[in-house]
Parts: sequence; C-alpha cells; structure tokens
Amino acid sequence: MPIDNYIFLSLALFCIGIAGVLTRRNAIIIFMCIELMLNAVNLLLIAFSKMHHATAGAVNPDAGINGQIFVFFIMVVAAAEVSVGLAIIAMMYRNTHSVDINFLNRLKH
Amino acid sequence: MSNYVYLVPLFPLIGFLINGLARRSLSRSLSGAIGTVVIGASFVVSLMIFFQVKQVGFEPVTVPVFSFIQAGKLNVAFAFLVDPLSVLFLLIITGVGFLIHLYSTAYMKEESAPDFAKYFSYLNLFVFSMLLLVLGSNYIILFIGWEGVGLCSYLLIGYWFKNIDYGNAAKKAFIMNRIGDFGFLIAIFALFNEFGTLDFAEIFKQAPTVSTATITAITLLLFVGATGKSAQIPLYTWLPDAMAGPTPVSALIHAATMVTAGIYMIARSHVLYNLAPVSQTVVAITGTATILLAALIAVKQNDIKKVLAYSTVSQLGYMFLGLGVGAYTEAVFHVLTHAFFKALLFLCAGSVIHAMSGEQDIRSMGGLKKYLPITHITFLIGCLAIAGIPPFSGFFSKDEILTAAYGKNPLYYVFGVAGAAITAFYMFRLYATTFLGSFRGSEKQQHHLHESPLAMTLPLVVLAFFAATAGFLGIPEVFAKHANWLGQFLEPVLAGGAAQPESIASSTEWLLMGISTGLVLVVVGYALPRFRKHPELEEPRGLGKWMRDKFYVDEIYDALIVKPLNALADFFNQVIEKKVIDGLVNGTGRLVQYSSRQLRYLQSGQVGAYVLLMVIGMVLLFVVQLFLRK
Amino acid sequence: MSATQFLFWFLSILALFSAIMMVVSKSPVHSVLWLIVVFFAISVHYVLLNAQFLAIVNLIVYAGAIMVLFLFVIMLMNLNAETEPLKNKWLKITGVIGGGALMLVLVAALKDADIRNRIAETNKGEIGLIHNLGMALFKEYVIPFEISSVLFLSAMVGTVVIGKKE
Amino acid sequence: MNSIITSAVLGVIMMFSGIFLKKNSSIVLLAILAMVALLAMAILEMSGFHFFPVETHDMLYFDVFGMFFNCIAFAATLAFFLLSGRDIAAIGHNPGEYFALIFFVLCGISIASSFNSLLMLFIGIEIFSIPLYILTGSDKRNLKSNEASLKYFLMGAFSTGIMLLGIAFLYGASATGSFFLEDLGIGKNAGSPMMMTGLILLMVSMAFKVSAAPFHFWTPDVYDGAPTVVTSFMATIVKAGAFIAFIRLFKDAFGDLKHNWQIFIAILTFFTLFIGNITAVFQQSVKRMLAYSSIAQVGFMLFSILGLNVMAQEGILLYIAVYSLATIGLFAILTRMKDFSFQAFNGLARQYPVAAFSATIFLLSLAGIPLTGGFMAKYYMIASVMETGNFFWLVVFALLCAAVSVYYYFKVIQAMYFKEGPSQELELSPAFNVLLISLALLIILLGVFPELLIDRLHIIYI
Amino acid sequence: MVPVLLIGIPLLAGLIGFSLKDVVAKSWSLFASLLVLAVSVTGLCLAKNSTNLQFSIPWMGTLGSRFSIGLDGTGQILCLLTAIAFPIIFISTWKEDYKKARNFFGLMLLSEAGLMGVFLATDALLFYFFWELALIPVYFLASQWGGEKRIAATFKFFIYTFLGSLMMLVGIIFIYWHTRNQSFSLNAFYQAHLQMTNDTQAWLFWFIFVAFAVKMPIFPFHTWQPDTYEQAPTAVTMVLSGLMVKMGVFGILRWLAPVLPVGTYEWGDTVSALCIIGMIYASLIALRQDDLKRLVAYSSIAHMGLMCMAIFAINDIGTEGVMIQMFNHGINIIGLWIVVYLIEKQFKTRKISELGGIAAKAPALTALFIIIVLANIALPLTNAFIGEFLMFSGIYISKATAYSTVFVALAATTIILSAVYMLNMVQRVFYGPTNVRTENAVDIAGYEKFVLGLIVLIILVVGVYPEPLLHLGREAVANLLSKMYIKH
Repeated sequence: MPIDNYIFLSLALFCIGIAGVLTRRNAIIIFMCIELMLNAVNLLLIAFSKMHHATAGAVNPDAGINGQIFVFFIMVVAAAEVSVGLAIIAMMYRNTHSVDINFLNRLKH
Repeated sequence: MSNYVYLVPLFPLIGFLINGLARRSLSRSLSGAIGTVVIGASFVVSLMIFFQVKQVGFEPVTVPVFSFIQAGKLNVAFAFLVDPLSVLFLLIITGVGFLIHLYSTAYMKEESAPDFAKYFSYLNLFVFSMLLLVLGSNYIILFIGWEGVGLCSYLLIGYWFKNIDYGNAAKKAFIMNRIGDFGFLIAIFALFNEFGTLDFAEIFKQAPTVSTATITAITLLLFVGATGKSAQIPLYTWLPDAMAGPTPVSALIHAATMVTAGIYMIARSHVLYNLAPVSQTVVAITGTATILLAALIAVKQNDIKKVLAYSTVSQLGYMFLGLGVGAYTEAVFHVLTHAFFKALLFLCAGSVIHAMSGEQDIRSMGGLKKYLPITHITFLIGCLAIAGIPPFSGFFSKDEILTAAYGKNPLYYVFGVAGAAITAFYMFRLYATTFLGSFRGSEKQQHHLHESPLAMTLPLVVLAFFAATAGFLGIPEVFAKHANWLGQFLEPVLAGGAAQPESIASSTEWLLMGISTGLVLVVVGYALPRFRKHPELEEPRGLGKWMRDKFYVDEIYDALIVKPLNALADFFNQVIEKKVIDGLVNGTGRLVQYSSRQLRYLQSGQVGAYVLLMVIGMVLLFVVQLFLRK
Repeated sequence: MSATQFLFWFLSILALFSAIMMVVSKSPVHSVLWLIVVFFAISVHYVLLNAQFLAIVNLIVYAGAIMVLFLFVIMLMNLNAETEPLKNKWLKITGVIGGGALMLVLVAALKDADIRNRIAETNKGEIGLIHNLGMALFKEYVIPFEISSVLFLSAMVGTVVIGKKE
Repeated sequence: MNSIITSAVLGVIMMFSGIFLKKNSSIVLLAILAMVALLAMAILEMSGFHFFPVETHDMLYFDVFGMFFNCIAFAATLAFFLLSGRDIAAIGHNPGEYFALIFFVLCGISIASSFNSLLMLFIGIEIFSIPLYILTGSDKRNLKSNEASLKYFLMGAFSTGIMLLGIAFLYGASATGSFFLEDLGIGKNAGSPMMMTGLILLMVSMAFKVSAAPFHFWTPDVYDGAPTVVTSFMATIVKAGAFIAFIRLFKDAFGDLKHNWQIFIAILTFFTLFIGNITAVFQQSVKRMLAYSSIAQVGFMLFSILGLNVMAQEGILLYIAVYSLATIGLFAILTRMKDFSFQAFNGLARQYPVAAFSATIFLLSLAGIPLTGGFMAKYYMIASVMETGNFFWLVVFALLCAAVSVYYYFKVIQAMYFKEGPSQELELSPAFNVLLISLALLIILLGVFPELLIDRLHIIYI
Repeated sequence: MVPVLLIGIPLLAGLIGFSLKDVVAKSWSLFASLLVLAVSVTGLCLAKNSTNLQFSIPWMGTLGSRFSIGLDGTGQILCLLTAIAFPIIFISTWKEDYKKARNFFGLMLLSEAGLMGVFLATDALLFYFFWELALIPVYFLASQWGGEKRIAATFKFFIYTFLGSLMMLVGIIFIYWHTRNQSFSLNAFYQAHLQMTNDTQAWLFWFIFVAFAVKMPIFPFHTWQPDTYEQAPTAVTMVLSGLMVKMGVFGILRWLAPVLPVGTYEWGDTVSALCIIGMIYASLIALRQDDLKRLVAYSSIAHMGLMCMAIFAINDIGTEGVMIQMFNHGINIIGLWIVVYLIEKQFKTRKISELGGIAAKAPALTALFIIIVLANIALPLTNAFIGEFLMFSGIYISKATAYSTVFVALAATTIILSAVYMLNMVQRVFYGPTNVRTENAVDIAGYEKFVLGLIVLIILVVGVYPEPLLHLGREAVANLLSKMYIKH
C-alpha cells in the first residue's frame, strides 16, 4: 500500500480530531477527540514503521520496529493521561455539575 | 613703555575690585575717592605713554601680558597694542572719564554708601573694559572689552533697578548690543577662518590677498557689530532708552566713550574697509540716514536727556559717514571733539536735573540762566560746538567730514548739512527752552534751584574749555598747511585710509564750509528768539507727532520682531513641545497601553478560542513554510 | 483491486465516517460508541500492516479499557444529548474551517514529499509480532519502559490527590 | 542517571512520608533534605560520579550542558522549597503527595535535559506534565484552580497530539527510521517537506510547553488559577526544563538545518516578545503580570535557539538560573500576600524593607537592568544572536520590548517605594528575609561575575 | 591606583552610607566626596606618571571584557568636575532635611561612583555598566525625594534613557563582534571600524548616538528633561544637569566619533541640524517659561546642543572647546541650580511671576547670581566664553561640513536669545519692586555665600586664564582626532 494513503488517512483523522476539539464544548468529547488524534498518529507511525521495514528489512530484520515500540509507549502514556484527565473532569463536575468547558471562565484577559 | 602699559587698565580694575568687594565697609567719600583716583592714575599713565608715542619715529608696539586661549592654530594672546590711535582713545577715556568720576562724586551724593560704592565699581569696571577695548591687540581682546562695556552699560542703566522701566531699558540695551555682537562674533570667526589669526597686525598684512567678496562680508558683519554698540540704524533704539541711567553714566558711556567703540573698531579695521567699497558705501549710507532720522526725532523731544541722546545718535551718524567715505582721521577727530562737547552737554544736563530735583522735562524749565550761571555758559559753549559754529570744536570736525563726504558724493554732503542745520535747530531749541525765558516749574522746584557744587562745575569748565578749543587740534589744510596735528599724529595708523581732500579744490572747500556755516547760523538765528519767547509746550500734530513718537520705530520692531518671536515661542511651547513631541512620546506610551488593553481580549478565557488561535498559528507557520519553499 | 486494497479503503472510509460521526453526535454516549468503531477500524488497519500485537493492545487498552472508562464517567455524570452544551454556530463553522485549513496546509506541505511513492508493506514483515516487539522492548527500550513506571506512579498519585475526598 | 533515579526514588519516599509524618513542618523538612540530597547527586554526577551505571542504549545522553542544567534546576528548586516549602504544604491535605509530584516533575525534567531519542523526549515531557496538571488543580475547592487545571490538561493533551504527529513525520522522513536525535537531521531527506512539517509541528508543541506565542494562551490563565506556589514552580523550573528540551532538540537534531527553521523561531520570538510584553502592561494583578512577564522572558530565551552557539548555551543556563531565582523570590513574597493587586504593594518598603529591597533586585533583574544577573542573561542572548549576523531587526525589537517591560516591573517598585499604603501583616520570618536577601545578592553577584556560573561550561565548549 | 580610588571611595562610602544613622550620613558623604576631590586633584598632579592612572584586571574574560579604567585627558576634566561638583552640591543643600537621609546620601554617592566609572572606563562593557549605575540611583533619588509629579516624570526619564542605552548596547555588541579579537577594550573598538563597510558605520552610528542624544539631550529626544529637572530634588537636578548630561557629550567624544569615524562624518550635518533646531527651539521655549527650573532646563538643552554640534566639527579647536565647555557648563549650571534652590527655599515658589525685587534685599545673592548668569550667556572673561568661542570657531572653520557658515550663523542666534531669556529672568526675579513674598527676604548665609563664591571664582579664573584646563585636554584631543581623520 503506498505510504501516502496512510499519511492522508492519518491526517484526515487527525484533523477531524482537531475540528472536534474546536467545535465541541463538552470536556469529555474534547478529550475523546484528542484520543482520536493520538490514534491517527499511531496509525501513521505503524505505517511508517512498515515503510522503513520494507526499505531496510533485508539488511536489518528489526528495521522499523522502533516505530511500533513508540506506539506502544503512546498507548501507555495515553492511558495515564486518561486516568488523570478523567479525574480532573470529574473533579470539575463535582464542583460545578457541568462538563462545559466554557462554563468556567473566571480566568481571562 | 611695555613695562607699564598694563597699568592703564589695571588701575580701574583695582578700583573696581576694591569698590565692588568692600562696598559694605567703605564710606561714600572713600569709595568716591578710590574710584576717581584710579582713573586719574590711569590718565597720568596714559599721558606718559602719549608722550612716548608722540615722539618721532615711534613704531606701534604689541605688549603681551599672557597667553589667553590656545587651541590648535588659534593662538590668542592677552596683549596690548600701543599706537597713536589707541593712545588717543586712552586719553579720551581716562581724561573724560576722570572728569565724570569727579562729577559723579557730587552728583550721586544721595545714594546710600554701598550703592555709591557699587556705582563707582561699575564705573571703574566700565573704564577698565573700555581700555581693554582700545588697547587690545587682537579682535578677541577688543571683543572682551566690547562685551565688557556692554555689560557695564547694562548694569549702570539698570542702576536704579527698582524701577521696572529702567530695568527694561537696561535689558534692551544689552540685547540690542548682543544683536550687534552676533554680527561681530561671526565676523571674528570669518576672520579667523580666512587668516588663521586674530591679530590686527597679521590680518591687515594678509588682507589684500583675500577676495573682495569675503572682505566685504566680513566688514559688513563687523559693521553690524558697530551699529549695535554705536547706536546706528537699525539698532539705535536702545540709546535713548539708556538715558534711564544716572546722568554721568549717560555722559561717559552713552555719549563720550562706549558708543564710539564702533567707530574705533571700524577705524582700527580700516585696512579691511578700504578693500571693500561696498561696505564703505553701506557704512556711509547708514551713517547719513542715522544723522537725519535721529536729528528729526530730537527736534520734538521734550526730555532734556532724550534730546541729547538723539543728538548723540545723530553725531555718531556723522562719524560713520566719515568712516564710510574713508575719512578715518576726520571721524576719529569728531569722536574726540564729540567726547568733549557731548560729555559737557550731558553733565550740564545733569547739573540742570540736579538743580531741578530730578525733573527732566524741558517744558517745566526755562529761565535757568540766572540760577545756574556756570552751567548756562558751559551749556551754551557745548551748543555752539555741536552746532558747528566756528571756531568751536564741532565746526572743524564736522566740516572736515562733510568735505570728505562731498568728495565722495555730493549727496552725502547735502544730507550732512541738512542734518547739521537740524542739529543747530534742536540744540538751540533745547538751550532756549531751558535757560532762556521764564521759569515754568513748580514753586518747590524754583525754591530749590541752585548752582551745583564745585565737584560738578569744575568738570564742566574743563570740558567747556576743550569743547571750545579742541578743534584746533585738527585744523583743515585749507586754513593752514600742516596745521592738522591730529592728522599727522594718526598718520602712521590711518595712513592711506585718509580721504583725498586734494581732490577737492580749496575754493570748493571754502564754499562748502561757508554754506554749512551760513545755514547753521541762519537756523540758530531763527530758533533762538522763537523758543525764548514761545517755548513749544503744546502737543505736536502731524509730522511733529511722528517725530515726537520717534517714527514708531520701537513699535514697528515690537510688531515685526518681538511679537512674532514671542508668538513663535508660545507656539513651540504650547503646541510643538506639549502636543507634538511630548504628545508623540506619551502617545507611544498610550499606544502601548491601548494595544495592551486590546490584546488582552485575545485571552478570552475559552479553551476553544485558545485552540483555534493555536491552530491559526500553526496554519500561518505552514503558510510561511510554503512560501519559503517556493 | 486486491482484498487488501479493498479492506484498506473500506476501513479508511469507515474510520473517517465514524470519526466524523463521533464529532457530530449530540449524545456523548453515541460519540463514545462511534469512537470505538474508529478504534476497531484502526485496529484492523494494524492487522493489515501485520502489527498484530499493537492491534490487540489497541483493542484491549483503547477500545476496551479506556473507552469503557469514558463511558463509565459519562454514565456516572448522566450526560446525554439534552445536557450537551450548545456551541455558537459561528464558532462551529470557524472550528471546521480551522481544522480544514490545517488539513489543507498539511496536505499542501506534504504533497511534494519525495517519500510519497514508497510502500508501507502490508501482510508481511515480522516486526509487529509479539516476540520481536517483546525482545526490543526489554532490550533496547528497557529504559523508557522502566521510566514509564514513574509516569504511572505520578498519574496514580495524581488521581488519588484529585479524587480523594477532603 | 543519578538525578533521574534519585528523583524518582525520592518521589516515592515523599509519597509515603504522609503516612509516617503527621506534621506538615516535618514533611517540609524531609522534602528540603531530599532536595539537598538530589542536588548533591546532581553535582556529584557532574563531577563524574555516576552511581547508577545503567546501559541506556543511547536513549539518554548525559552531557555537561544537561547535567549543569540539572544542578541549576535543583538548586532553584531547593531555593523554592526553602522559601515556599511551608506554602506548598499548606495548599491542601496531602503535603507528602505534593512534594512527591514535584519530585516526579524533577525526574521528568532530568529526562528532558538528557534525552537522546524522541521517545525519551516524549516520555520526559509527559512525566513532568502530568503531575503538573494535578498540582495546578490541587486547590480542589477553588474553582479557579479547577478551571486552570482543566484548561491546562486539555490544551496540554492537545499539544501532545501535535507533538506526536510531528514525531511521526520526522520518523517517516528520517533515512533509516530512527528516533535518535543524531539520525534525524541527516540524510538525503534533510530539509525535505515532510521533515520540515514534522519539525514545525514539534516546534509548535515545544513552543506550547515553553509558552511561546501564539501557543501561549494557556499560560496566563493557568498561572493565574494555579495555587501561587505551584505557579512559581511552573513558571520557573518547569518552564526551564521544557526550554532545555527545546534547545537540546534543535541543537542536537536539527543544528545543521538551522537556516531552514530559524525564521520560524524568529516569528515565534517576535510574537512572544510582543504579546508577552504588551499584554503585561495593562494587568491589574501582579500575579497575572508575572505570568505575562514569564512569556516575555521566553521571548528572550528563544534567542538562544536562534543563536544556537556557545554563547547561546552558556547564556541560556545563566538566563534560567537568574530568571528562576528572581521569579521564585518574587512569588515567595507574593504567596505571603493576600491581595495580588499592584495596590497591595503600596508602601511595602516602609514596613518590610528587606523584602522590598529583594523584590526590587528581582524586578530589576527581570527587567534586565545592568549589574543584575538579568542583564547579563539578556546580554548573552542578544550577543549570541548578533554573532550570527542575522535577525538584527529582532534584536532591536526585543530591546524595544525590554523597555516596555521596564514599565510593568517598575510599577511594582514604584508602588513599594514611592507610594503610601495601609499597613498590612505579612508573615515574613527572619530566616525568610535572610534567604530573600541572599537570593538578591546572588543575583547581583551573577550580574557582576556571570562567569562564576558558566566558566565551567565555557572551558568545555572552547 | 587613582582611578580605582575615584570609583571605589564613593562606591564603598555609598554602601556604608546605607547602614549609617540618618544624622551622620550627611557629614559622611561630604567627607567621602571631599576625599574623592583630593584624590582627583592628586590625579591631576600625577598626570605625567601614567602608571598610576591606569588600572586593569581580568573580568568577564570569556566575553572579552576587562575591568580596565584609566584617567586620561578626555576623562580627567570631567572627573575633576564630578569631584568638585559633589562637595558643592552637598554643602549647598546642607540645611535640607531628607526623609531617610542615609538612603539619599548613599544613592548620591553611588551615582558619583557611576559617573566616575563612566568617565574612567576604557572597556565598552564596563562603560555600559557604569552608564547604568549612574542612572539607576538617580532614578530612585528623583522618584523618592522629588516633587509632586515625580513618579511619572522620572519614570519617563528612566524609560527614555534606558531605551537609549539599550540601543547603545546593540551598537556596542555589534562593534564587539567586529573587533579583531572579540574584545571590548577601547583600543579594539577604535580599530573595529576597519572591518566595517561605510554603510554599516552609517546606520550603526544612530544606535549609539541615540543613547547619547537622549542623555544630553538633543532635540527631539529632550522632553524628559524639563519635567525631570522640575520634579527632581535640586541636589539631584544638579547631578543630572551638571554631570549626567556630560555623559552624553563625553560618550560621543570617546565612544562614538573615534569609533565610527565614517558614520560621524556621514551624519555630522544631520546631527548639527538637529542641534541647531534644538538650540533655537529650546531658547525660544525658555523665553516663555515661568518656572525657574524649567527655564534653566531649556537653557541647558540649548547649551548642550552647541557642544554636540562642535564635536561634529571634527577639529582640534572645536573639540577643545567642547572639553573645556563640559567643565564650564557643569560649574555654571550647578551655580544656577543653587540659586534656584535658594530662591525656592526662601520664597517657597519657583514662579518667576511671583518673585521680584530680591536684589534690594539680598545683594550678595544677586551679585553672585548675576555673574553666574553672565557666565551662562558666555560673556567674555567668564569661563563659558572660552568654551563657546572655541566651539563656534571650530564649527566655523570645520572641514567636515559644507554648511559651517550657515550653522554658525544660525547657532549664534542663541547668543542673542540666551541673553534675552536670562536677563528677562534676572530682571523679573531680582529687579523691580518687592512684593508680598519677597519683601521680607534675607540675604544668603555664609556657607551659601561660600559655595556660590567658589563657583564664581572658578568661573572667573577659568574665564581669565583657561590655559591650564585647555592644556589638560590638548593631548587627548589630538589623540581622539587622530582616530577621526581617516577620511581626510
């Protein structure tokens, strides 16, 4: 599969994620959009990993494996982030009974 | 001689220092004595120098005192130049100065002791400055004296500083002089630029090598300086106002000495003027115009000192006319005779004012002849001298100038004679109104009338003597061959510059003299009886009003220069400074504050907006990247 | 069109469609479900690229654990379409334009990329298998692996700090 | 490795301290001792004592620059603990955990100062970001703190996404498919569109972390909302850590491609200076003003990336040291005040001359007045860029902005010295005063003899 | 050792001063300033023995900067001026009661140290440091002890000068990178222009010039000055106008004209034009001022314009004029400020319109003041005449500009204008009848007479026999000019 298919697919997913962040006010949905962005990156990384493997696999059987390892770490970090993020959102909900990010705007200017 | 020439200015300086610093502890008589004696000492030393200079075969000497300014090729020595011209002025200054100091000891009696000492210290400082002026061997020393006399004039005009008008007159004198100095200074810079030195001797030696245009510019600038100091058009208006000072000051500074500084300076620079015919013409025309303008104004003045002041301006005009036509010796001669008769006239006026308890308006005088006999006689001699009636001194000097002027251009002569006639007219108007007829002042004044003390009358007598006889120092060639002592004396300095009387036939000269003398006598004959019987007491009308109001020159200056300048200053102060420049500076500050207020609305507090701005930022960066790749 | 190609296009369209649906769904629960669909599609992509381990992890960790966590929180807060806060229409448009513009410039930036014609190999290559990944992870990548523990530790402490009742 | 492991272990220790130590003061004391130990470890590491000989497989690379930075950061943290330890413990009910989180942050910073692979960069940055999300929200009852935390978290996660996309592109564009810094900027793809895309994306995310405009929007709100002590920490040490990662990344990975990306850094610098300085002018709260000023300071720090020469590296360390010390000192005073408005500072000099004097030195240093360290720091930044001969316009612009910055810094000085205000009760212990004044003197010392700090580095580079 | 003492004594004394009791601070600072004066005079005597006048130790070696200071001809006159000025300032304001006097005097001494440093530094970075060290204490002095609107006024001053000095910093760094061995030393700077194109020098000129122009100040960078002078306490105003403005002239003389000779030639006409505009402009504004302090401030702008202009004449006469005039103007304007201070102290007003007739009540004050005023309008036999005459001559014969005649003609109009506004002021303040405010005026006390008398003495001595002072600068001027004559 040509790599640019993956590139543009990932970009599309990524930008949908960004558009989601921009258009939604629900903190949880925004967070999910960010997760979508991360997944787009993951897909791109794995595609690149296989691309590099296709190029250099003959010389080095492990070529490209680092991309997949990176994805693994992204998932690890994402998991940690989710736990913290949801805790923060929950805390906010506890205080305000809302997950609207615009509900809180004491801090401005 | 080089050993003691410095004593001449030193004595007055010492007098100034003693009187100035110890004025609180000196009694009146002591400070008066100090002030007078130092001038007398100077006079004695000057006389000694004079006799040396007079000897045959004398060469001008430069006496260095110390090195004054040294920077690059500018090397100004504090040095004195002794030659016939400077010595002649030394004698006038110290001689007349001594008499006036003496006169002052009596005239200023009513001042408190410190003020009295202050007065004498100023007077001494003036003499010191004036001596520097004429002794200086280069333009810097000349300029030091030049400014120094201006300062003393300022201080003395404003001597009675509590009167705002007197202060204003002092200020006006100083500033008018400064305007002249502006030209003088630039002339000095130009001289230095052209010759690389400011020494008279050096400059005059090199002068012929410089282009006429340059010399013309320099001489015109020097003349600007001279018009300031010597009260010529257009800078003459300060001199009549300067009469605010004590009368002896008017006699010394504003008649006999300081105002002739301009004549001295031009005579000193005559080598340059000879090379610049255009400048000479300008000088002559200015002089002629001043003669007529000042004389006309004097006709309608009622303040005794004002009349004399305008007459001074007018007489100075004669001297400039002389300078302008190249008759330097004659101009200096007129300086000499004028010093005597004008100092005399002023001192007489002082005596009158003294007797009249400060009254200066001639309309309140009249018939003083019987109360002030000495003053009356001496004043009359002064009038005769200034009117140019033979054989009084004024006749010789004035006629020599007029003759020389005729040689240059008969028009000068015509105007000069007209001026002489007007001079005779107003002087005798003054004389008749003051001394003849009947007394018109108040009872109290009449009761108080008395002849002045000896200290005042003695100088009058001495001056009257010289005013009557000084003319014989420079008898024109037509009277007697080689009788012109002054011309011979000044020959080494002013040689080559002297007018060419030879070009005029002696018969013409006789005729010219006759015309002017006759005209003057006719005028005197008309004026004397007219003003004795009918002194002019009512307000003048028409042209007379214009003349009385000095042709509104002061008002014109005010409207043309002072007011616009003040308006410009106000505009700068109120608009440019506060609004434009400060406004720009503060505006920058305000702009920052304004941007700050606006920019902070970017910080809307909403995550969505923040992310959007970040995305826009990214997009922009990529756009830049795309452009860079292209 | 080979099966791989067909699958690729199908999965891509599915992923994009689900992603869009996730963004536009009114109800948060629907969003979560659409997102799970995206994750599934991506996981299948991983399988296509012969990265089985990550495909499985993606399913278990993302679609399973993480999304369930999301769902759980949403349920807990009782969020639904009605409680969804409304966003200004203009902001929505600008949001879409912003995302689109970014997409546009990125595509523009990448369209000249000289690696576009290179191939990402599908259905073959051993690197994505658990054995190889495991070897790499515990040999060369042991340091980051160990260090991630600090990350988890801090996340744990953080969650406790935030969540603890005072 | 000393710093990374020690800080992680100390973090764990602090985590459990709450169980054994009941009194806040003893926890603070423990934290200070731990910090001293950590600093000692860092210094020993720099002197060549590596206690943990771990094979890193090139994931980490410990050079003098990074180790030196660790020392500075730890020393600054020690000063922070000494001045504000009490206030950290007073944020909420979990003092031990707060300190633990701070140690984890330091662990992340140590990684960020020694990464040699984009993977470690990513992990390092996440390690110091996640605890910060928590610390920002640690004042749980305070809605401002909540809001700050949520904003910070959402935007931080978003920037992580950007960063990862950038890393992915860089990975794709690299010749052999590598995350090692030395492999990124070389090969036939160096400067290719994809690499540049990745580079810009990575740059954006780093700019976000160091709060460079126009990616700074979280900063004022988060700094304002977070508990003041946390702000102090975030604005100084954490920002410095992110900055070190930034400069390390661009120096080691893309140093040879300088000419391709300098213009972007220049653009960022321009906006950062402009927005930071101009917006600070109108702030009514000193705390928020300091937030903007921290953005403005980043503008100057970015010069080091623009210059990227010996002077830049020396200078940035000096800058970080001086800036951190001054800001920590200022925040320490601010923490003790109830009111953060400028008016609250009126007449402070009369009541608390020592604190006011120190604050003045701190502010003068931030404004870059000569004879304070702040001047030398700015000097290094400017000189390093001017050595390159480019971006002269930016230097001039920066100095114009510096003049603007004088305005808002001096507003505080004017309030303290030249205005009268009501008396207020601040708890400033003698020890606190001594610490403040020593910090101030240290800043002056660094202003007069900046080489005391950086000559070591200079010897190594030349 | 002398230069070290010149900086060290006021610096240390200032720092010690902060810890002294308020009552002794005044005497302490007077003592310290007298000590500095003694050292400075010693320095003059040692002028031949140059080893004692140079001092250099390593400092910021990696940056190419050394702590090198030296008392040479260029700085000597100004060091002397500074050393003389401070005791005079302290004595003349002896009776003034300052709140927190120790801080006041401590800061004053610090600013003295900064000034000395500026005049002594032979290293560009060090020069810059001292430049700011002189500024900052003055800012605090003016802001803390000044008049009503002091905060805004002095802050404007601070921002203005700070911005200027930042521009100078850019210039310094730029030159630094163009020196052969990356050094800040004065000599390296003098060589640096060899590695620069003429265009570079031309634009670089302005970066450095702005700092000096703000300090002097040159139109249109001057608006900080009247406000600051008005608001600052008089002692500080004296430091500002007597000494600190000289930093600008000195800076051009030593750090700009010889360093960027081509730039200096290139912009000479432009700067001169600005100076002339400023001179006439300031003189005219001075004409309409009612506040004594503002009047003196504007007159100072006019005088400084001439000095700046004379430097750009680039010849020995003009430059020597500048050297001596820096000293003279310092002395004269301090004298003016003292009188303004005495008037304000006694009559509680600085408004010219509210004064009058003081001469009758305070003849000593009047006499001394009039001499100072005369010096200020450059009457011959006062010190300023020497300086102004040399400067005008220098400008007139300048080969560096094609418009020298026009320049002199225009600039010399200020000779007239200065007489107008100064005499106006004298007349309205001292002459005329007394009014309610001034009728109970008393003459000045002994120590005030002493101070003013001292100033008058300096004025007259220098005016009559300027040779010693001229001699002091002669060699330095030749030296500076030799660096600037590369074009001709």
